[in-house]
Amino acid sequence: MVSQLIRLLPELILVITAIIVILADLYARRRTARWLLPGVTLVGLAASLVAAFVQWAAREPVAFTLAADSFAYFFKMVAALVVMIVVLAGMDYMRERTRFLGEFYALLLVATLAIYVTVAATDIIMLYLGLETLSITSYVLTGFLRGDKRSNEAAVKYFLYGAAASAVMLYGFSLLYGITGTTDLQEMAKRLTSGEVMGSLVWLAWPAVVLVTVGFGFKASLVPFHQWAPDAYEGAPTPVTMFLSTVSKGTGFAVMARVFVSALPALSEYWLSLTYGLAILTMTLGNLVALRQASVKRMLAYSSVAHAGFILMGIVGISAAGATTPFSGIDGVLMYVLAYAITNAGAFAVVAAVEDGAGGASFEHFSGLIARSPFLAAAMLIFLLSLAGIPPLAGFAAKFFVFAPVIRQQYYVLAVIALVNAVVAAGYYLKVVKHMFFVEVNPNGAISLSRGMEIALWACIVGIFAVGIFMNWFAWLATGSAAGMLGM
Amino acid sequence: MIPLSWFLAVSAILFVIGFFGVLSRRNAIAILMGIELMLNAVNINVLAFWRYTQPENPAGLVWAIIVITVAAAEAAVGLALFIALYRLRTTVNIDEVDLLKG
Amino acid sequence: MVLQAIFILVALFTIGCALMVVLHRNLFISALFLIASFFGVAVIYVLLEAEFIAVAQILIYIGAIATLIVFAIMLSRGMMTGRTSPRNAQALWAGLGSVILGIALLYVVAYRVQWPVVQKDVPADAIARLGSALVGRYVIPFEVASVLLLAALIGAVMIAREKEV
Amino acid sequence: MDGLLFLIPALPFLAFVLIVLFTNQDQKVSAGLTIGATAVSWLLGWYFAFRAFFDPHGVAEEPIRLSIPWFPGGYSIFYTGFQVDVLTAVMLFMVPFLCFLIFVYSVGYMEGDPRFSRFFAYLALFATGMLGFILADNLLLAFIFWELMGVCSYLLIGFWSFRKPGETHIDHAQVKRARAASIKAFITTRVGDTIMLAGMVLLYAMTGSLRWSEILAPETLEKLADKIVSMPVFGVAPWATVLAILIFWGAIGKSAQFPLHVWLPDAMEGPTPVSALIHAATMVSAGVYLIIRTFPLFHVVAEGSNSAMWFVAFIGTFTALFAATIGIAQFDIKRVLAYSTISQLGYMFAALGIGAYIAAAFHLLMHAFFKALLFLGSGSVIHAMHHGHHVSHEHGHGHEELPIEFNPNDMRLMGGLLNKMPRTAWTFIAGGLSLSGFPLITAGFWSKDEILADAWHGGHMIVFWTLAIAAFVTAFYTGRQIFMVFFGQPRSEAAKHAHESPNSMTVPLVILAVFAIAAGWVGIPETFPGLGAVVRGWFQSLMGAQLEALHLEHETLPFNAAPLLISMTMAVGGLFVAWLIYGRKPLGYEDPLARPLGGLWQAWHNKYWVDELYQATVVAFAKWLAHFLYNFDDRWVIDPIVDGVGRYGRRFAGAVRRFIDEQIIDRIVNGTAWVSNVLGEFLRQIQTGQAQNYLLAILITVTVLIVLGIGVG
Amino acid sequence: MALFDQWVLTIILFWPLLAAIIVLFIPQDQEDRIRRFSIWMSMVPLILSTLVFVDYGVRFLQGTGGLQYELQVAWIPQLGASYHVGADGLSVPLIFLTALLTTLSLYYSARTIHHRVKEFFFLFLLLETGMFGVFMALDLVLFYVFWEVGLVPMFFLIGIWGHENREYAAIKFFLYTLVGSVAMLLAFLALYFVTGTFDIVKLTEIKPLAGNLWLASLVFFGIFLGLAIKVPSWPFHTWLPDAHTEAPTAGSVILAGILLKLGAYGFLRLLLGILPHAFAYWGWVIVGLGVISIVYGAFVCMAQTNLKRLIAYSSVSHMGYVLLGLGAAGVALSGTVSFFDKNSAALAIDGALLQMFNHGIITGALFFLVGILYERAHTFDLTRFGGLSGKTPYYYGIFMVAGFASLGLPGLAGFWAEFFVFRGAFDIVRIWAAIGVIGVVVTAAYILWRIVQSVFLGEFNTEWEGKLWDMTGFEKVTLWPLVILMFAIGLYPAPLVNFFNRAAVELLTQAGFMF
Repeated sequence: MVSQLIRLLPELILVITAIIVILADLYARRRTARWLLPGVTLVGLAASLVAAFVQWAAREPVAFTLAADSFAYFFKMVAALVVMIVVLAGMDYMRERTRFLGEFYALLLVATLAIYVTVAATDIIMLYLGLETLSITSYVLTGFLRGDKRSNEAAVKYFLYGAAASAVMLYGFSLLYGITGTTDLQEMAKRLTSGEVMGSLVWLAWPAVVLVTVGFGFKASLVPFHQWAPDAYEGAPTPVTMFLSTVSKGTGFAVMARVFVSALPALSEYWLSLTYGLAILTMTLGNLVALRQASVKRMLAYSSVAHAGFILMGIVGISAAGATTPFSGIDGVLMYVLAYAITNAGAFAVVAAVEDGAGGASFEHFSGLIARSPFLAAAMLIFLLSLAGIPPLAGFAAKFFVFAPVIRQQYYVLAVIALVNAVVAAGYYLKVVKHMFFVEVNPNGAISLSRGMEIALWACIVGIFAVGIFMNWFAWLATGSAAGMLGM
Repeated sequence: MIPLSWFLAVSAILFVIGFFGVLSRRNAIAILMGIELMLNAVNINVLAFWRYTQPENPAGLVWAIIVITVAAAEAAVGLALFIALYRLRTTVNIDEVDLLKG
Repeated sequence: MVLQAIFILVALFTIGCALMVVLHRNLFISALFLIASFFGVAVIYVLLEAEFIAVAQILIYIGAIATLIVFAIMLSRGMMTGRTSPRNAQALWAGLGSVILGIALLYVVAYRVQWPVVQKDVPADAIARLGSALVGRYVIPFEVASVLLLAALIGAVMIAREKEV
Repeated sequence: MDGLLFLIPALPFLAFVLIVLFTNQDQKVSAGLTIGATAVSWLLGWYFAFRAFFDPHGVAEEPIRLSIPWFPGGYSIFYTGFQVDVLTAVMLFMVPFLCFLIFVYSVGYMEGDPRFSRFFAYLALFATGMLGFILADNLLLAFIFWELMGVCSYLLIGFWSFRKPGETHIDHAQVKRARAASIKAFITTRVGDTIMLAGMVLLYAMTGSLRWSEILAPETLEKLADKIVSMPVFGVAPWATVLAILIFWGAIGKSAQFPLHVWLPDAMEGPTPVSALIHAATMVSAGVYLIIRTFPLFHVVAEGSNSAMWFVAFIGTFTALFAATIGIAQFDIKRVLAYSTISQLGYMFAALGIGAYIAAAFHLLMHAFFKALLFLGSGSVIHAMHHGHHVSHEHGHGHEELPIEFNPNDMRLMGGLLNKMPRTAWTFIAGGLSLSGFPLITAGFWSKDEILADAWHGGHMIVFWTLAIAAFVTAFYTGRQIFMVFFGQPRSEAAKHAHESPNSMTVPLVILAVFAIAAGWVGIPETFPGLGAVVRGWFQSLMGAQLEALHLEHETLPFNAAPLLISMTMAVGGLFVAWLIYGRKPLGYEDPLARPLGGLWQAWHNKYWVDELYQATVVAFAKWLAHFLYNFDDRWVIDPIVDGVGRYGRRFAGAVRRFIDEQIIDRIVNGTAWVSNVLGEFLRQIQTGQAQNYLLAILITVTVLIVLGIGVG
Repeated sequence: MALFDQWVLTIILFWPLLAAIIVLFIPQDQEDRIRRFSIWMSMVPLILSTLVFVDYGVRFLQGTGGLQYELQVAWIPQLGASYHVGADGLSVPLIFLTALLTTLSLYYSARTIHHRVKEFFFLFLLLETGMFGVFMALDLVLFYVFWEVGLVPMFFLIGIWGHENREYAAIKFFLYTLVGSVAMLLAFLALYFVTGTFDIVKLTEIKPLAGNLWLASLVFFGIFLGLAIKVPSWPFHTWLPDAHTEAPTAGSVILAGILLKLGAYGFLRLLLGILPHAFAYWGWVIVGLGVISIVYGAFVCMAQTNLKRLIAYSSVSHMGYVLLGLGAAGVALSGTVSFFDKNSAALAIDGALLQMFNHGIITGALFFLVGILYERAHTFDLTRFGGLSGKTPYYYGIFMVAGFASLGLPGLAGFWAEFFVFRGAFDIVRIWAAIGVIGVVVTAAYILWRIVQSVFLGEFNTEWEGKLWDMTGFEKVTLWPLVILMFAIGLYPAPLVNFFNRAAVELLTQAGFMF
């Protein structure tokens, strides 16, 4: 029992930290709270990250509907890391816009906790609850700037969309429950593969997969379930956007991978064709719309939709045979989520800084950024190049690991479509680069950065280079994590 | 004994009605009601499966409880958001809320 | 047979109320129909021998959620009675789609599939089992649910608070 | 001593480098360097040449060699170096000597030119090219020097293609002509060279070597003659023929044979010593030399339509007559000579084409002497005319009314120069007689007669008669030139005020005149009655040694009076007719033949409109193609797409500016740009901001998928 | 010596990167320091690469050839990808060329770039590392990494310091190249799944996919696309005129001098080395595209009025020779033609390699020269010049040398490449080679007609009176090394041909070519 609780240490730390934050908010003075709250949050996240890291290699049996596998710990680490960046980058942003800092950090911690339990869930009930917890805290975070029409509108839309989508997903889950008679994912896989539940129940498999995918697709913002995302990303406070577009989205993929791969391998024919189609749709449509955006923030939102398509390639390319070897597909998802999360977090952090410094996030606000803040421009450049998949940055490692399984499965059509999309994406990233570097403006109006933002950006940059250059280490981590999920 | 499929049919109809409400009502609160209907439909499903396939396993019951709990939390947050919306715009008609688009 | 007849009546009642929920112009009346519909669902739970859930349904849904909704309707007065149409522009398409989806689901769920039904009684200690599950296997979800409720509470309060930045 | 072989081309090159790098500012030193270096080369050259003359068989069998490894090619090593055999020796006798004379002459001719030093640098480089070319022991090295000559000719022909401040002796029109001429020369010869390059690389591929000694070895040639290649359009032929013809194209370009002859007359725009150099000692001779050198390759398939020989013969013969007729109707003193060069070169090729190896070599040599003489002489005349023009201006006689524009080269403005500049005149006449083949005494007679005799003897009657007619025409236009320039009355102030050129110019003339007359005597055939016994066909036996070394049969022709008489008649007759028309009565500014001959005269005068034809076909086509492709590249393919994007953008999005300005990126997707835009815009517009619209998308997706799934499953 | 052997390439490779990073720390306003520092730092790889060149030559004479200076350090062991560098006769001269042109470009730019100096030198040094990397990498992933690393700095060089249309050109350049490189990446992955390794040396030994022509062709064309765009071969060339025209002088020099070579180098290292069968099978495609590029590029040059654009198109034409040579070798490998000389394939590759090297020198020089003119006149419009030969004789002289070298005049570097290419190609693909020969003539025509006649001859445009001065000291210093190289190679190509020939023969032997 105790040993199992230790497995839950990362989660426990988060809960405790959240409580401390609320208490500190009650008792600390306003001035102290400004640094104390994010400080405590950071410490808690860091501790949680360490706890997750230490236990990464655990091969514990499933308990309390939670898996203590390396797959889950991988996502927990990514989540902790990115949320730390979010906190660092968003400290000043939030401080200037709201006085409910205690609530903000507490909710952020709860959202992180939700991610923790979701990615580890091995039971549909836990899974659903985790996702809903994440969603509900996210609604609040999105609408956190209660005086801001846009923030509120974003939250309302997000809420309505999310609630409906999760209801649809839940209906799908109930069908799965009906088919298999169990809520446990492992058990489900067993019953499906052993042929216990064949016959006319097969009729339900496809509707169930489709309905379930709606919920996952909503979280991962896959086309055509993506439409909430750009609006929510634009309206939400930028730190929250960072959170939503990175780890929250990543959670969608984690859940999808776990449900599909560990629970429904027998139905792979259904979900493979579904994800194949969604991957193409997602990357293509996401890119096409991103191409036509006038706001960098919104462009990044759409680009994040497009990236979801790329991540999906990892799932499409899943090969059950080679989960312990690199390029199993799942490790591609992991690599991509990691790389994409730190990169996009960085990119949105820059957007936040520019919003603060220049008063907006349209392309014009980025014009001549190199003169106004060389560091910001350089950082953004690195992020954009990483998003475009240029080596030796993280984005390249990520693309490498999702293209590979697709090639291995000989889905050449998908590969070529992805290729074209990668280039189209580079096209609109370059548009930002063009504005930042090629457009000459008078250099007054320099943008100053807070310490927290600087640290956050440096963390992203270092992370991006680290993932890109020491790809071996991260690939090892990802491959090991992927193997962990399949219980190997 | 009532056939299982009857329950499922009721559930399906309820689900679709709820979905229709979500899609067609202008008022945000009405939409929320639609969502609640959908969740109820799910619960009927879950409990029907529980009853007809494995009444000895309490998972279905747990599920139903959790869903109800989540629904409550969702309703609380949602209604709070709607109230804030109303305060900011004096409307809760969702099709009038489209600052963010394109 | 009696059970079946009761079921049909309850089902029709529930569905009818649900329809009224989504169709009625007056939001307040919609809310009342919602309560009625919830009640019908609770009866269905009873028919499924899940009395505990039925009670929970009545307590939480009718006692809490529906009340909340009514409060919200009161707070956002003026929207209560529809001077304008309660339905949006896409209602027709939504209806059409819903009907098709409903037919498809019914076709599969209630017609196509032969459900492997086990003839078992609900064990007498069902509630006890539920209780031990909630502190055993499902302890974590249980805890998380409480965290969720807390978080939702904090969030809802924060957002719905009267003006104060 | 053999090791010094490389010095022959290296010395002038050294002079070139020194002038360019160091002595550019000092005209005297520069000229001295060039002339000194050439003089040493000349002496060295003669040393080797005479070694060969004294031991023809030994040198022909075992050429004097200097060879080093050059570079690896695949699995073999390419060696390169210089060699002297009898043929080289003959050239070595002529080339540096002529170069030397021409360079000395240039000192006087180019005096006062602001780019005097550079001129000598180019001359030195030119000498390098030619000397290296004749000494090279392989085709590749020869080709390099060959192209070097091409560049030098480009530089020298275009020497007056721009003016330095203060340069007054050249006018704008001349600058323009020089510029066009130099480029034309380079590009036209480049056409030939490129074809030759193709032949060369093929030859290399076929034989694995490019050394003369290896590619011309009988067993190699046998192999080439036996191997058959089938080509589109041209059909089937032995490799030897194909290679020979390809290489021959190089000679066609360099030696200005039809149809690549157009550059040579224009090349007269260069300073006259350059013309002499190009026409006599170097460039054009190089082409003939190349074919003489590779003669075994041509000869190995000697008979039938598969032979390259008939092609050579045909081009040569045709050009000989073709160019000669044009020569009749030219007024520019140098152009007449230019066409005569083309014509004479045609003679040589005709000779080669009928297998008259020795005759061709002989004529090459003789032609070099008398053509150098003629050009230098004409240069002297032009120099004098120019001078006379100035003098007449200075003395106030300048405002004479001429029916034609003044041009120091124009023979219509000359006349009566015999008295003004006797040394020039007499030497020129000596050269002219040699060119027209004045019987018995002139060098030209012996060499030309040799060719005609060979043709007669070999039974090539068409060749014979064509050449004979050409000989007549040659004599005629030479006579015309002599009478127009030196006899009669001066027809302009400039001619009146002309006087003799300085010694540095006339001394070379005199020396050359001696050669132009006497050099031919070395080749009087052994069988020639009387004289033959004295000389005993020295030249023939010398070259015979070379032929033997190449394993080609060499027979001494029996004496035959018929061709001899015909040749004599043609020469004398031509001169006589020229006298009848041009010498007997005073001339006006219009040619006496222009009216009677009418259209024919126009055709000759306008060079058969070949230039115009090329302009209208090849050049125009190339330009059209260039523009077509350019438009295709830059305008028709890419721009229309962009335009299309713009147009449809206006129509569909109404955001024209944004479309054109910011959608640069879309160009990458070229064809799909439009689609992606419209689609993107559409997708952007379905992002209505209405959450319920978004949710409807879920409903539709789910419904469609499930219904489809049910339908399928 | 062992230390030298192992580390020299790595030092050359990362030295510029190190320098670039240090440049970042020099304050922005100390422009002179940045300039001097960069130039001096770039001397180190130049000296080392010269040393390597000489050392490799010595080894060559001693009879050791093949890959030298190898260093392999595990990088992504689970994928069989490693940091594996090495150099052979193919790459040693190209590494030297890279170092040389970079140093010259930096030197030239020190006097001509006055705007955003720090960024310029930073990017340029970064670019150098990228280029070195491609020539040294013996691992596909590493290769790809450096391939892309070179892309970004060039994008900025064009986009920031370019001319009027720079943004368009920069983005076009970037996206075009990206299409190709991603396609290449996919092909690399496909190779990996067949063989389980990314190591080029191993792959060269394995020669995967020999039995599966369909997949081999797919892989082949994936890589081919990336390389052909970079080379660039017709019809993938349309980015080039824009990029070259708009780039700053030093950028054009590097672009034409080195970046295009990356593609050609890849043809040998990757396609011929790893996929000899597919290379042989599709050799005729390469030949065809090469010949079209030659002729097409040359004709398009004739119609240009923009001097720089003309030189740019001439690159298309000249790189066509490279393709012709390589393709001919491929056709020879395929065994579908039976008549050729055994040396021809090697000679064709020699020619292609020589063309790569020589084109780097010659076109580099030409772009410098065009840049020098632009510095004074601020226009590339040919028609506005004339008579410069009298005004700027020194400039004219150097330009003539470069021009003649470009049109393949014997005695200058360019000739050898043409000679070898045609020597090889004429024996193998006669008809194509014969068509390609047209390009030689047209080249002469456009160099003389379009450039020399318009710019140097004729009437001097008085518009420029007093505005055009002859070459100054630093410009001469920039160009003389290149001119000397043109002459040196032109007169005595043996050292270079030795390297190339050895490498070509080794490649062909590895590819299974029977001699």
